[in-house]
Amino acid sequence: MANPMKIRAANKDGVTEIKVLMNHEMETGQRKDSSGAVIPAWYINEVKVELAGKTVMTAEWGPSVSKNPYMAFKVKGGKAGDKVVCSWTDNKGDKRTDEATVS
Amino acid sequence: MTFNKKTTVALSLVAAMTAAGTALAAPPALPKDGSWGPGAGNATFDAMMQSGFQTRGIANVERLKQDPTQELCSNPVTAYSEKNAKLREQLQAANEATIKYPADGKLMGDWKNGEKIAQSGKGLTWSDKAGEANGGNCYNCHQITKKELSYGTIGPSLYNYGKLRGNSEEIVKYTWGKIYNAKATNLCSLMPRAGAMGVLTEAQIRDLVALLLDPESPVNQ
Amino acid sequence: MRSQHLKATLLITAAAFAVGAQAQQDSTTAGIEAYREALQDGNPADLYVDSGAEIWKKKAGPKDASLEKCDLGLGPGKVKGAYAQLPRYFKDTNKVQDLESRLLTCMEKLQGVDTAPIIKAGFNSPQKADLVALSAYVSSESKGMKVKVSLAHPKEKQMYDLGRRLFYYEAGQYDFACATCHGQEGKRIRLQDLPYIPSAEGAAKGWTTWPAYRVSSGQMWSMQWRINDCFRQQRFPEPIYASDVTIAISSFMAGNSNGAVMQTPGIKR
Amino acid sequence: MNTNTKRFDRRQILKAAGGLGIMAFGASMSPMAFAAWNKAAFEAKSLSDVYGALGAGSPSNSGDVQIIASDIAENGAVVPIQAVSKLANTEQISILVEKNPSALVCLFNLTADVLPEVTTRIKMGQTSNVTVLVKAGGKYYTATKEIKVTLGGCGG
Repeated sequence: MANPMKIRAANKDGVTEIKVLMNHEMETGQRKDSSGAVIPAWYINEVKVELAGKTVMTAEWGPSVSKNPYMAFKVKGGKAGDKVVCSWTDNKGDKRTDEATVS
Repeated sequence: MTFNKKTTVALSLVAAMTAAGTALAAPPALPKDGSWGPGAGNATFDAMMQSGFQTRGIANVERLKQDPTQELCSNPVTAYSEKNAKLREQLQAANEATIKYPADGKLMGDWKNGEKIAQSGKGLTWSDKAGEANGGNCYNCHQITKKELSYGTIGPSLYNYGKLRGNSEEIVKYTWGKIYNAKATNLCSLMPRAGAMGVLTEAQIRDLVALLLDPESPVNQ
Repeated sequence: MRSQHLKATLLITAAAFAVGAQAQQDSTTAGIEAYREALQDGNPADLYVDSGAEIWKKKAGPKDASLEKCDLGLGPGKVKGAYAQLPRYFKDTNKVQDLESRLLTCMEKLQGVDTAPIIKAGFNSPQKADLVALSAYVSSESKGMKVKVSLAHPKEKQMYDLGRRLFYYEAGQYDFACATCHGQEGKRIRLQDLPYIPSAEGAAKGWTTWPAYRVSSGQMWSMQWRINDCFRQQRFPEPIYASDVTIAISSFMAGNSNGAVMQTPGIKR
Repeated sequence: MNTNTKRFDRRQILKAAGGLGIMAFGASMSPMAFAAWNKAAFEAKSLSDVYGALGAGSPSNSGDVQIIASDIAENGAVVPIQAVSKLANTEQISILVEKNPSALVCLFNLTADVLPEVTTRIKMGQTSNVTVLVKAGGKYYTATKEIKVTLGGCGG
């Protein structure tokens, strides 16, 4: 099972800054293990972020996003107490959803 | 050296921005007599070393045994003390005696190969395998070609090494000797004794000499 | 604030370029500084801090107990500020211990865990993973606090002195000691600055930023892991996990760093 | 997110990827109702193939697109990038690395409430041009910056 994300969200002057750290190997499929076998690609390919019940951002990723991905962006609106929900799926179909409260 | 100073200035500027740096208290000074403090005498220290390390892969515990050069250079207080002047002379001569020149008299090889050896930091760790070629680790400490930005500064820059010195027989021999056993000219040099300790083969040293002295080498361009 | 600072650093980079050819070295340095600065935002070590906090509270071992009553030097269960005062002398074990050796003691005493297999296991093994996460967590609870490592107890001073002697101990086919790379001011290996560990500022650069997430390997490294890999690159045999060798070198670094502010867990190349 | 835009995108993908379009649809069946993962774009090798797969045509360079990143990365495994657009109606921001095996790294679809700037971390196999591709008001714009990837550390 996938490990939890770390989501931080803070509202300042009417703008909510959302920062998400995800737990994921983001294996490129280009590397070989010590026996010379190719390590299969394994990466988050779809991401969705909701703020106060509304989807604000979706993303599509390839294997060149760094291991333990990080993304940060800002949304107009939102307020302290609003819920931020972030979900991802990876190319193996594994999923993870976590939430945080805007401070 | 000017460029070190410059680097330091740039770094301290950034450091000053990063943190309001307050001066820290100076750490306890080393005893002036070359001892290590009452609790760190030979018996205690040796016992700690023996119980604290284990053989892993090719890195066996035998490696902890010091030769006389290592022993002398492991004490920053006594390494250069007056009373060890004679010992230093003897050890330097002993190191000089280790330098072997190739039987065929050929001291210069292929600089392109030399560049690869200079780039490689591999060799002799517990994650390396016996029998694999070791790297020269040269860029870790030296600037060599202009193109490689990722170089260390523990040793002097070798850029234009040959251009500045030419490649007379004397210079070629000196360079070979320096790579083979740097402690023959500077006893407590930080540079490994690549030939004397069996880190690099004759063929590899030949290629490194070429990297430094071949007029075609990017070092001299 | 971070991004403000990043922009300022990037400006410095641009300025360094503007000066022209003189400054290839300076621009490399400034570029690397800007890179390191950009890394600080969103440290994946935080993921390990969270999982370490969970492990701290989780019941485990034959005694089915958590580590919540573990005494890291400030009393049972007191985590806040504990890391900034380690290594230290512990009466119950009559030893100077660093964080990880102390955690092993707590696992033995509170949870009844046999720690011998943990000591033997590699750093990438699941047995070590808990200790790495715990060290991320415990160190995070000292972030922003000043290093306050006592050398007052004779055993603490002895550990410091042994560590200093080890720091200068040259051996192996490369004649390397810790001091080979960390014994001078203002040097670097490849592009990495080498802190001069015998000085307070230099020691603090290392000590206050580990444990750290390493972007090159995508791994969280504890201080023990950091030290282990230093000795690997020194071409030494392997230091045994939590042995006095490792605690001595930590005591030397920590003792030199007194007064510096902990920035743990860090993020590194 | 504007559904019209989405549908438009998908048609473009189908056109660009031909028979591969079916696979793109496969991904869209995900129960979480994400945007369909654009397989053709992520598998494209060159910048122009990525542009084709995204329906971006030949985007023009714009001073209103910015890449905030250091000139040198100490390690290619993690290169922090901030992509900023000053263009009105920015709806999508993508990051591409010319010399990676597949150029497209990531693509963000932004709703109208999101400020047009994203920060993330990418992998770079070697020194390369990094391009930020912005879709604004249905048109595509780019900015490009070279980032040097150095070899750090002392190991082999």
